[in-house]
Amino acid sequence: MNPTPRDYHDIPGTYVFDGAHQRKGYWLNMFCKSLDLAANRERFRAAPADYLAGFPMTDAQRDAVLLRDWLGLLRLGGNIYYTFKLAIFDGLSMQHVGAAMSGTGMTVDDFRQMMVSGGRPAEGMRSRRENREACHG
Amino acid sequence: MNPTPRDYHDIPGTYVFDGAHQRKGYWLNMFCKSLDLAANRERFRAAPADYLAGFPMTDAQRDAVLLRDWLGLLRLGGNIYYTFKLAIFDGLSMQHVGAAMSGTGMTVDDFRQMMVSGGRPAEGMRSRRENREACHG
Amino acid sequence: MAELIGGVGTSHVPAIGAAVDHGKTQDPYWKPVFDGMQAARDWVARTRPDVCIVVYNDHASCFSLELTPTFALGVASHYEPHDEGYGPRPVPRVEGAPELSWHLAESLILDEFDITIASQMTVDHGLTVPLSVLFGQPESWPCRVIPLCVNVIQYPPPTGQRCLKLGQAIRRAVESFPGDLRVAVIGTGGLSHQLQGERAGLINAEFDQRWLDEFVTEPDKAAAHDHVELLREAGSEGLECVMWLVMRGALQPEVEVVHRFYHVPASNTAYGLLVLEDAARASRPLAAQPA
Amino acid sequence: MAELIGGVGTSHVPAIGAAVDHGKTQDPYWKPVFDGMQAARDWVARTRPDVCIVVYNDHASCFSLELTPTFALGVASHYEPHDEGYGPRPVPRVEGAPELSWHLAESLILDEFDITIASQMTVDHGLTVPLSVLFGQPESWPCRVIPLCVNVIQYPPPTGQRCLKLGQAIRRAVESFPGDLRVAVIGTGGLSHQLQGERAGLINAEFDQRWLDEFVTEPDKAAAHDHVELLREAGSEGLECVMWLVMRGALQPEVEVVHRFYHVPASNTAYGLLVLEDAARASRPLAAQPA
Ligand SMILES: [Fe+3]
Ligand SMILES: [Fe+3]
Repeated sequence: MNPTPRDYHDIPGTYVFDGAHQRKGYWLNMFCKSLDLAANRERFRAAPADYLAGFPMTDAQRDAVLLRDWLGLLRLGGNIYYTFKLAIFDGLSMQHVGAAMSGTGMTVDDFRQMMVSGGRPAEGMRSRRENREACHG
Repeated sequence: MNPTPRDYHDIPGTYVFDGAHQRKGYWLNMFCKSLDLAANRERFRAAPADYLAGFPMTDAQRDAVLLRDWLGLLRLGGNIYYTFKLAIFDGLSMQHVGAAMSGTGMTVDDFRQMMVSGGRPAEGMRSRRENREACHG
Repeated sequence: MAELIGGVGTSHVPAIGAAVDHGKTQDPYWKPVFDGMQAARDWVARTRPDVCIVVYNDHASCFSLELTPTFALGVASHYEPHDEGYGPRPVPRVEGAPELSWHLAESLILDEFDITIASQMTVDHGLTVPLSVLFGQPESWPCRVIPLCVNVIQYPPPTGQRCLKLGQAIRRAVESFPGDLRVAVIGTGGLSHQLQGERAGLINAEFDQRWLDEFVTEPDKAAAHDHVELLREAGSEGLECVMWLVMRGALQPEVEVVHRFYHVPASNTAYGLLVLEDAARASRPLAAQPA
Repeated sequence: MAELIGGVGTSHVPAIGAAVDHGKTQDPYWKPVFDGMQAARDWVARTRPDVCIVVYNDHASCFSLELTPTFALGVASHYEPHDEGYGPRPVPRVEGAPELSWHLAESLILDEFDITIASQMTVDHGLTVPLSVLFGQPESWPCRVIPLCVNVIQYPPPTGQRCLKLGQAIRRAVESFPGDLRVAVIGTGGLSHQLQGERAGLINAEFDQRWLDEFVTEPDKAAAHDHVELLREAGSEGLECVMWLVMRGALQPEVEVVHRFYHVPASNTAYGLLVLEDAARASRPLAAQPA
């Protein structure tokens, strides 16, 4: 499915889990969901690639899992509530993953500090179009 | 739950699968549903009472299962699409069960004949109240 | 833009599926029923829908008491026939239409229908028998299918009015789909029958015929019968005729009856079959329709 | 007749549950948040609801991609806390209110809400954290609970308007229940936050405060923000604030604010808390309410 453009594609750094995204990431997310079971977590820990081979995912998705490419996982159809199960598996917090997804080399401490200081401001993060216009205007 | 009287309780010979009925028959129906799996069918065939003991049903429900009391099963909270799974288990048709539920000693051939002749007429089967009034009126 | 080419109403009696699967369609018992289907088969062969939205109910097959969605819309790429205790029906796998499904799901939810989105589901006789009615026994089904599963087992099912409105919303959604698809809506279930209790075997042909009349010319009236009246007149399982109203809502208020057939009995059920087109479409010269 | 005694809106941040479970509520980071909850705890201790209808979302815990109900209403006698990967939260089992649940399910479906009926489900932090917010760490929860699980993970969630209307229908249903119950509605989730992508950590206090103002005095306006605007302003996970609108719809148009609290951050989230009563009820002398 070639996703038709949607208004929300204009929002920067945001991966809306719509139908197109769900179809793309279905088995990636279902792999993550499978980690709910302790037995599956053990199998995945023992032989990550073998375990992943049991899910009809793309190679890019498998690589993103193995590399813990948190942003890549979203781009490949992941949903944060599912990919976060992989973070829990690794013993990571949501702030850890949040820092990693920021894509700016932020550390988890930077991220925590940003939150305590009022969070990431919406200014400049609302619209790709507006940002472009502001740049070139 | 003491079911509050409903308009449809006035319809004779009809067990509406509402919330009260569903709660009453939950595990009875879930027992029937379990027969979807061949392995469960074998276990039930080998040791019916033992198998039933695995479901938190009432004794009356268990007896109705063992006796194939098709009408009793409905009265005890059964839903026909679930209890019919028990009939399929026995190799019986819906018309077999229909005859048995009629509660008039009808045979399956009587039932088949009734259907070919246009089915059970609605006349006299619409309303307990109307029937009472017709009797006493 | 996708196009709504017409609607079919048909009972989904399992015995009809069994008659097809076991080669009994020409037995004296079944011949009148299958003869009565021919005009619907001709219509669907002539109009060739790309996608059929099949409005049906699951019979304790894929769904169970744990979770009962009022409306579950399939968005999968395919659906396997469910094993209902005799092994799965020997029919082709049902191929889905996920792009249109997701478009429907998104449109309907934003249009205030509280759809359950089903990404993986099996389909039972409620869906596959209507396909057999329309297409016989092909190697593969000649169209893609979107299952719309309606709860009619757990009281209360959605009201007739709600089903009619859902059909109207489906029409809007189909017509806003940016693809060149011919879409039919198949309403299934009914007509009068009761499988359970001392009234098992109930048939009410008079009610059915009156309801079919209303259904064609005064759909609001057909939708206005409340559940108690349907239970009383059409029988506890006949209530499932509300699913036809989704089909009716997807058509325009004025329709042309392409085919109407009614027969008692098909197993324990009054068999009804109706093929409708929008009046505006039906009056077009035949040449304007694909051969 | 059952009575709607008020509504609470609260974020359901998992870290709040963890702070309670691990005895960190007096840590400098958490103290302001828990201090801000006290007035809500006082309110609920004073008004003592028999049943709380908790409007929340499941976070890929009990539900998964196979099946996504827009609105799933629990009708079970109890609900176990779900294991979200750390073991289930050490909180009491949630006791249900099946009679009222079934009454709601039946009323809502006949009122044209396409509810999914859930007879067996587990509940995750979306439901248990709000209970911890209101009740702390009791041996058993002091009220029965009806879970109303809303899809806000799969796009599209129900619209704000639909949620508001559902609340209105819940009010009608509660008030037609023939039992002497005091019922509160708890809307949970939000306020602004985004867990995912390069915008992770987004907070928009200005939007939240304006939305809370509208929520109290102009609920139709609060409900009218479309999904794109909510995604943009409140963040991809902040969109879940639509669930508060179910609570708002269950109250009268005129409400009295018993308590309002807002704090940034609770973990990655702007924490919001609101306690409302119908204006008519709030103006009653205190003596008329149970001590
Ligand atoms: Fe059916
Ligand atoms: Fe949430």
